[in-house]
Amino acid sequence: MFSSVLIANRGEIALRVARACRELGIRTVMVHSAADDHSPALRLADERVRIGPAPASRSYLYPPAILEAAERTGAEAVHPGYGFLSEDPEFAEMCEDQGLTFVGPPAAVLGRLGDKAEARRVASAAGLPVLPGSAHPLRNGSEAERVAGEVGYPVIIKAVAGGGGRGMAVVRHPRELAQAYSTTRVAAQTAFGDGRLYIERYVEGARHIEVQILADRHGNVLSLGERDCSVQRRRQKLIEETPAPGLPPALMAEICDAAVSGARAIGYVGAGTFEFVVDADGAFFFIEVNSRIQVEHPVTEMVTGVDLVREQLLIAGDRELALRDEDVVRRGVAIECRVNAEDPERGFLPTPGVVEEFTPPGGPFTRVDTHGAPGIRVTADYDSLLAKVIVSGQDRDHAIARMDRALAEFRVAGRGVRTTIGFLQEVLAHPLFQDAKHTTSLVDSMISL
Amino acid sequence: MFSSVLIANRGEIALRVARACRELGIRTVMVHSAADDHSPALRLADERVRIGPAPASRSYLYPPAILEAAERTGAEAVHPGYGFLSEDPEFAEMCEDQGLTFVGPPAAVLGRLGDKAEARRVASAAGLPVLPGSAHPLRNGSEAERVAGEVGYPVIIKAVAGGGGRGMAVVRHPRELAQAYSTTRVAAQTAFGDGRLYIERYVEGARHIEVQILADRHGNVLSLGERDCSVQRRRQKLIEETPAPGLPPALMAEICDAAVSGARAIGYVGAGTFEFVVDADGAFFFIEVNSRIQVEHPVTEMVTGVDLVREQLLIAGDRELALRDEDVVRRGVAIECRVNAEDPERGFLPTPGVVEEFTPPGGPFTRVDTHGAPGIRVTADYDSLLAKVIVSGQDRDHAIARMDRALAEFRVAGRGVRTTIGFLQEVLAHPLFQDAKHTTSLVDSMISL
Amino acid sequence: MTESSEQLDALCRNVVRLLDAARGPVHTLRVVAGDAAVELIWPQPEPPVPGAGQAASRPPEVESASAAADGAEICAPTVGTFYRSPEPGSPPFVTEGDLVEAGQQVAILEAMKLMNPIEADRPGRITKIIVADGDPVEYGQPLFLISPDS
Amino acid sequence: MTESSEQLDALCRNVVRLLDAARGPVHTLRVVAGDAAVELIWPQPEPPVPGAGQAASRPPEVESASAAADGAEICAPTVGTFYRSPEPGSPPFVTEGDLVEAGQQVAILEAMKLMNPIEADRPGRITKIIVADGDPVEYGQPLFLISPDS
Repeated sequence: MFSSVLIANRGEIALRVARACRELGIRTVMVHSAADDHSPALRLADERVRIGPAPASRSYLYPPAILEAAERTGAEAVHPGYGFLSEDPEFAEMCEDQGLTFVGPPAAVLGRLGDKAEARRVASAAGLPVLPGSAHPLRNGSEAERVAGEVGYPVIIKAVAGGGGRGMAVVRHPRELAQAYSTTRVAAQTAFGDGRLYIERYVEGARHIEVQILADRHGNVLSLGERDCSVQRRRQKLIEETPAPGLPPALMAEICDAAVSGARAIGYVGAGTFEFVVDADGAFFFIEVNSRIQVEHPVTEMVTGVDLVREQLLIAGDRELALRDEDVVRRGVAIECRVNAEDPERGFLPTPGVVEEFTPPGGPFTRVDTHGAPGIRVTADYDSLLAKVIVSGQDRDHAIARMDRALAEFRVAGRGVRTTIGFLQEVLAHPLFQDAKHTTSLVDSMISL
Repeated sequence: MFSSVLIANRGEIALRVARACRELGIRTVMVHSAADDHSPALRLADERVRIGPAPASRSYLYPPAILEAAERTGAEAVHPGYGFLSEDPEFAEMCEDQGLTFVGPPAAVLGRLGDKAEARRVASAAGLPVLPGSAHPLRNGSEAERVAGEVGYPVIIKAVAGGGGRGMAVVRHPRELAQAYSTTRVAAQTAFGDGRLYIERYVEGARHIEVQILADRHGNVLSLGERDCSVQRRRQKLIEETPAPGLPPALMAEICDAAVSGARAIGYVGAGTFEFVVDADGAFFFIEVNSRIQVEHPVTEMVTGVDLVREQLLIAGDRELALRDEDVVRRGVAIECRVNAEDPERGFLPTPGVVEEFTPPGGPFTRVDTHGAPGIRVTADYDSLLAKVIVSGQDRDHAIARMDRALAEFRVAGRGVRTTIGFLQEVLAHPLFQDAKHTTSLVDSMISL
Repeated sequence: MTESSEQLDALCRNVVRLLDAARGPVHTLRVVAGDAAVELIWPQPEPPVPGAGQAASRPPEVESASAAADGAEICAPTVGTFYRSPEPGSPPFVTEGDLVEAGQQVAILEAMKLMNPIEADRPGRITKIIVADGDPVEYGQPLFLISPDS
Repeated sequence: MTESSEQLDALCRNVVRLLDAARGPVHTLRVVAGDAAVELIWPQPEPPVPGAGQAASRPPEVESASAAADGAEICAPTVGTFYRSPEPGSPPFVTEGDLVEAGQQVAILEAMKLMNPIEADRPGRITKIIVADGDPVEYGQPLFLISPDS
């Protein structure tokens, strides 16, 4: 087991990882950009290195600076958090080349799963249902039209190098396809440096269900159950919960089993998430794998009592999973709300500024993961996540009431700073959400009203 | 079910009750003294009434002012929290006379359990083991000497009206008895307005074990398991945990069953705690009942997932307990540390002052119950509890490491303000505590070093 | 809370905050809220006196709640209902302009059927009756203004 | 909260921040918010007392990272190791007192075997080399002081 970890991330997840390290007696090194000089998260690190300026491309996304900091501080492992370099196979390889343990799957696994078309093939070969679509990256627009015709409209065009809801377009009519193909191609090339695309049938009115996996280097693979992440705005998750409400437990067990099979087939190692859609008829289809810890991992922690980041670290340290299927006792319902510094009244535009008042909620069965504090500056350089509020309750109604109570307590103020707190409360109060009859289109329908 | 509750308390427990009420959709009224005008806890109330000056005798302990506030605001129930009037049978009766639901046991039960000598008789009659001692209040010093002689030294002299660790004296030699008797008598008369005393054998090197009970008005009585509260300074609890470490689970099950029998025998209603000592040979003895919610209730909540204050409110609203024994699934280990505004280097003297910096810990499996905030004033009028830090972990070692991590994060500063945080960390690191070989004398032995 | 009392609250909270932050002795503190302005002036440092204690230079004390500009206040000793007369229909204990003795009853505060007599704590003239007959009051709420009879 | 009390709140919070930053004793503090203005006056420094500590009465340092009193700073463009010479044993790119052109290389910053040339961003005289050869530096750390040659 390594005795020190460099945390190559920022914000609440850097804090989350630092806490897990401290509890394991592992020394922590945090790297940070100049924009984060005063982040309270840095307090929790044993050592800090300022590696670059505010733009992520020269700090959190710049491997040489991160690796230099690791070498200088004698860090033995690197935890990449989520986003940034967390799923970059080249970065994982550079770490291993330098003798650093990369806290995540092997570079080869990251590479295969990062190619979303390849991930579909792997999943399909492992017996997981996938949506009808292209077996390989599309060669050109006319192949796209042919495949879309075979698959049947609506379809979704996705970037092979994409994921996490970015670089995709839904196409409902054949006449829109050519335009969407070239637009998405340009977008993908710009965002990921890889313009390759693939096509899948698009499921309207779906539920987004994902499965938390833990897999060690000794062949043990464990499911920690599903999460429902159907409350999304433009494919960005706002509210996540577990168990998935209003869906048959037998179906959920089937999806979890599928995820375990998929993880075994690809040789997955670490904490990972298998994403699925469930259509209105209760059929489910594999979408992609997120090869890292997820933003929404705390809901799984709340109902299982398992510390996922701790498990990640132990797995990276070559330990065998101490948990077996029968040890995973799920209890109650957990919900997470993402509080972003965005203005719902102006199209969820990020609102940079200095947070002057910051009083997160407290109390029983309420957890807040945040790097927020009075005086922090929200900058446009990074995503607008300010805090995650997670609650659990004995049943879903109670958990919803508790979340509403917690959000009502949350006080964030600062010139120009707005948050999504009020909007989240509106979603919680929506009859479709309360009755668990919502789909991924709920939020868009609320906004377009 | 009532639709509004007056919270006749202050500090963290007022906040705790207000949160539970909000989650049940119950309107809250908080009463407060002039010293608490600016308490952030008041923000969570729907209505606030300033009932008196700083001294509790004219505010939180003054029934006419509280009942006037209830009448004025149309409150339908009163939650007394812990301390203050929470176990006062007369106050409970005044509430009921005014048509208010008292959230607690019936006045008659409070009366019988408040008489600690009577509580011993009831428990003994219900088949619970009690320590050898006086069957009735002592008539005078010479009866005290006779009973002590029969019981065998060391003995402990206790106030009939006492409880919670106050109004008692340990006597190790017969020659000290007369003096201790008269001193304690005066102390009891002063503190409780009732100088009656009783004697019990004193158990050296004991563990303090208590059992959380829930009982409804329909005859259902439920145990939520034991708590170990052996880390005490002068009989004031500092650290509590569950399950009791290093004691046989079968013994704990036996104690829990005994508590349930006792609760049934007395006709207990609400949330209550049966206190026991366990001696070095593993024999257990009933000590007393705390007829209210306890400061340390969160550790039970963490391992069972049951919201005890919510259950209290539902029981007071005449609901039948929805939980059955088989629903109580205990998972992991939970520990609570009480962070007091006291100076361990000056005999744990309270340190009044203004708290300027107040940053409680956060993160996974970490809960902080506190009314603290930057700017609050700690006054000498009330107890010095500033915050309760509660963590859970998959096992005890992990829970201890997590608590140490959490305490290390906690930042409290202000001119003259000191806290017990550092001392709590010393206890956590003590070999006897780590090996669960500690007894109620651990802290005193650490201090006298 | 009403808007103006909220404003007052904010004002006073901020004055306290400023004084706290100012630490040592301050000579002048001005705060204006309309379009903002703060002025803090500290006294010229005294030539240091070796060994002199610091106690004399304590920060200024905020005035207590019971002393108003135009006299003193008589405040509610508990929460209750304010009555100006011994019983309904009978004449009030006092009216504005009356001279009272120290210890003279000026009102009743009723809480849970307990009738608490309110007495003037000093001799003087009742210049204002702040609360209306039958109104509920909280602890510490000003009931009367009383001025020395000059 | 009303807007004006919110404003007041912000105002005073900033005053507190200023006072914190000011550290030692301040004589006068003025803040106006409409179109902004801050004035902080420290007392005249006492004639220095031999042996007395300096820390308490030091005026606050608010130097920006890139502008120093006696010229400009050349700062590290990334984290790395600072080298004054192209290779061990060879003469340094520059020494104190040298005149440099804009764009002239003055040092190397090595990060993970990548040799980043450090160049002067303006013409001038190297008045100070702040970091020793072979020292690790963080992003933004000042490496050289450079002054216009006058």
